[in-house]
Amino acid sequence: MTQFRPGRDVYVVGVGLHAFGRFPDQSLSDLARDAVVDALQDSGIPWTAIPVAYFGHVYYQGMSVGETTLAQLGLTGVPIINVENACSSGSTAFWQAYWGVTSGVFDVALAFGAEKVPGGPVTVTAEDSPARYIGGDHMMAGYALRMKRYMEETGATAAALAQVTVKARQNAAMNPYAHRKDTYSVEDVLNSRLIADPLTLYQCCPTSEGGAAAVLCAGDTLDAYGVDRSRAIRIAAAALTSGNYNGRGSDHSAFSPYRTEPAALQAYEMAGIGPEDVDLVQVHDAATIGELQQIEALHLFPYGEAWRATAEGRTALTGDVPVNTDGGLLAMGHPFGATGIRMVHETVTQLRGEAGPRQVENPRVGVAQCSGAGDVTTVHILTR
Amino acid sequence: MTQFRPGRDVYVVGVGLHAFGRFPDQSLSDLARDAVVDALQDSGIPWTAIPVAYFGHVYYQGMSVGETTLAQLGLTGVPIINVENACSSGSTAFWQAYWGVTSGVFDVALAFGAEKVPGGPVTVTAEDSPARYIGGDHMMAGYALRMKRYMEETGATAAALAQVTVKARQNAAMNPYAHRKDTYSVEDVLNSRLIADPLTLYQCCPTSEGGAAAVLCAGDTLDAYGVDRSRAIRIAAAALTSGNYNGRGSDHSAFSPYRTEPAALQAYEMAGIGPEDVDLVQVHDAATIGELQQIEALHLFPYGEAWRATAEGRTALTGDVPVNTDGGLLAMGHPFGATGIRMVHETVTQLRGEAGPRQVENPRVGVAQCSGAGDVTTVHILTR
Amino acid sequence: MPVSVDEKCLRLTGDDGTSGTLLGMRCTECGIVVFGPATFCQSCSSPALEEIELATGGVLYSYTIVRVPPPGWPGPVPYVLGEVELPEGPHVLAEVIECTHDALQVGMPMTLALQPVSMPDVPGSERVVYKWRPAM
Amino acid sequence: MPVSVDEKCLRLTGDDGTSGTLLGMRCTECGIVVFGPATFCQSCSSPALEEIELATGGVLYSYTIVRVPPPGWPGPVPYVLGEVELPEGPHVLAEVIECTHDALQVGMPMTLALQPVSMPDVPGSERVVYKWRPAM
Ligand SMILES: [Zn+2]
Ligand SMILES: [Zn+2]
Repeated sequence: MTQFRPGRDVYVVGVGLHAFGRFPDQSLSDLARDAVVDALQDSGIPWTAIPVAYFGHVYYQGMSVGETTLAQLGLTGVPIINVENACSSGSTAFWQAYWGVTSGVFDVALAFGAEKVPGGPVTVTAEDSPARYIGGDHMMAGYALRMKRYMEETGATAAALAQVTVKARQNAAMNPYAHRKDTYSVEDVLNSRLIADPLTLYQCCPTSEGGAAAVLCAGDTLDAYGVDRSRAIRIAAAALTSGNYNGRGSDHSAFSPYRTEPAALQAYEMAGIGPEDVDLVQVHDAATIGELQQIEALHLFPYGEAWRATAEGRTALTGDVPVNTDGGLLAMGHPFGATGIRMVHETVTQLRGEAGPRQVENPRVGVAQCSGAGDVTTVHILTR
Repeated sequence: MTQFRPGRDVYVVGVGLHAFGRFPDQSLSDLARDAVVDALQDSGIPWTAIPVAYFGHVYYQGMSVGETTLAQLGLTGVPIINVENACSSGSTAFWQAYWGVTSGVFDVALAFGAEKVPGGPVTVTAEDSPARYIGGDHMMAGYALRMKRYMEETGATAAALAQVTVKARQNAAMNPYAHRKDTYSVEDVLNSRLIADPLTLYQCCPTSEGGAAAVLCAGDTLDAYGVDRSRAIRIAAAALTSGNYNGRGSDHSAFSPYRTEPAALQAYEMAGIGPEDVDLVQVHDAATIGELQQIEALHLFPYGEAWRATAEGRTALTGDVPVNTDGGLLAMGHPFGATGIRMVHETVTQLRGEAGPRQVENPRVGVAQCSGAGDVTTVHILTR
Repeated sequence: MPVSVDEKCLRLTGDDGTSGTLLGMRCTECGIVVFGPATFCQSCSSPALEEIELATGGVLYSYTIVRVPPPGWPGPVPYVLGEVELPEGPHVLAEVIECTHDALQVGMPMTLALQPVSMPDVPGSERVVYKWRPAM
Repeated sequence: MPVSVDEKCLRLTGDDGTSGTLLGMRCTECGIVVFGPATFCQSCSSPALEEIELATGGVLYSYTIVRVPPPGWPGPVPYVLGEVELPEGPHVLAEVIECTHDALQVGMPMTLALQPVSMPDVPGSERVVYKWRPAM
């Protein structure tokens, strides 16, 4: 396992969001800029003091969108780097910002991301790929394959899977930034139209647009930047992995669950904690099955038991392991560049105790996990 | 000016290229992979020992192309980050790899890039941009505006500008990796068809495909990795800037020359040298005028004098400041993700004394400079 | 002459596009097998790979009935997508044809089937595509 | 009603699409002016910006005759592209119309001209576009 060398403590000192949803009159830059302005204001650090920025996004919307976006705040000349790592693009920007600050290259960094995902099934290969003939490049069909197999192996019920959506919508109903705020019953979820059996529409995340941003600051420079220490949240771990050969399914890695384990183990080791210390979690629930498999891969529940824990309410806001407290991808949607930083936003908001009606009781440790095509996984652990 | 903190010495210990040209039967991944295999072999460090990789490319060809590419070498699980910074995408990957190693996060890093640029005029905005109505988003038209103004202000002759291409083709004729190897006279260049007056076809870089890779290693771990020190080339400076407000042309920054100056000044300061110490240079000659303005912005010649220096042969292989010794963008073409690392490849090859018939006499200091939309500039200084 | 959808994954063995073999690579260092082309071993990064012909059948690891197809899908809707585990290890994803939806079951034996597929309105786009069908 | 190609750059002042004003933003802290919309000053990052109407003319900073147009260009080929420096400082890039190629000169005075432009075969795509023409 790759061993990186963390240096200084690093804190998230500001977070910002542009609402998630559909915004035909706003450009990708508009979404990103609004989130950045929000995060800078939250941090109290002005744009002119930011020495570097990382921007996560996937689809081509012109070159150097990060630069074009931040030029609107003033041309300060700092390095701006656009990063892409599929569904983990936003969290990759955050990871990169963390390592730049902990290693001492910069004292402060901005990570932000945005996306305008077009409607319809999401694919990951190029248009001229043989995959067009084969019919296998279909993100939700991939989740359906995982779901069918999981139900077969574990005895998970359709109702337990649907409960993931029911919970997500309940949480989102208390989140003004969410794309989908209406709540559903288990029956509503199961009776929504089939996308790829056994996955129904309400078990798939909507295609959405949105922006998110976070400002990071080295612990030993918090005072120099006038940061309010009581609202600064420490980054205890930042892990990013690509695919490991695991003896099964490597040929169709998009459909192979539990790729998250190596990143999770790295992150727990780096933070010096275990899964039993985790108070709340944001995971990659692009489909209901995703949430169940990710919380198992994070070792929060044993293999094959997450569906039962969900049915028992243990992952609800009032449960012992609240999962996707802001509504997750299932209710927020999944603008690839923004999602990973949106998870950081929610984790920070909860750890600060500022989550209002959806506040989890006195959390101290939060985990944010993203997965993406190319077997990218990020796991970040934040602590109060 | 942003002050970063370099730490350990970092060396380029391996470089590799896929030939530049047109390769309809090879995918983006194929081009990238071949360059990586070449660079790893050159370095003597196996893929299984590489702890991180940065991949530069611009156009969307599926998600996580860096991961997909390197998966072919074995699934080692390391972080792989795709970066985009327009024409500076490759050099941004290199910059990021440098800062990761110098700061001690990793001992070794792989930077690579590739691109398949479609034919026809290159634009930088999204398809639904108002720019489509206005007609100003056209990279070569931008260069033509700069060229017209430069000729007006400095008295530069058309023949001196054409000489930039003549020299590029002479150098490329000695470079097996070049896209265009046939040589031209000044008359040939001036008589080729007009693209955007006064810019003729042979004064514009071709649209090309290609791949490039470099392996970086910390100075204090060269022996641990079994690196041949006699072929290791030190990275003396790595600068990356976005736009600075300069009081002129900020509204149309793509057309504003001399954006390179802040990055150049940062790089000279970091390396502890001045322009007078530079033995050879690779600059962003997407059009002939680009080379002239970049070598002036690098302070290698006073403003308005690069055209005369070129006419006098001072930038030729046998001149006092050889520029674009491998043929530059004008003869190599410009696969955005590869170009910046291709420049590192040439600089390293020259500093090693391995450039064969195009070898510059005993060079000790080389500079590689890229510019891109969004006013991105990178300047890297390598020394023997 | 029929053309394979991907010559490095599917080698046609006759002239009529109805017979062929899935191709894989086996690592002579560690023994693992992958479906399709490879230059280095996915598990140990060794370049010591040899091309092998894969089994013509396997068992259904999972399946789904796709009701909303991906962009560019040239076939019928809905279609069944099946992930089949080959005896050599690799999983191969492809359309399942000639099946009754209700009769599909995880674990059932599947056998290779080849079919020509064309992109609508694209002359010369016909390719022979590998698919699965329930074994007799 | 005619529609501006970009309402934050060009405000139409009549009902027939023939009159309008280029818009800019002036920083009340440092005084610099930019063409088009801005929330923060490009020079000093101050949010204290005020919208201003820009001059209706300027001088030709540079120009080119574009013989190979960019993708989607809806106008004639070749066309002249001019970069005009306004008295307030910003440079504004646009097509130069009603000019003789040989008479173009860096430094010549230019004046704003508005023209309707439609994308071929796109109903409802007509926009009023700002252009330059040589001043009388
Ligand atoms: Zn092996
Ligand atoms: Zn100002």
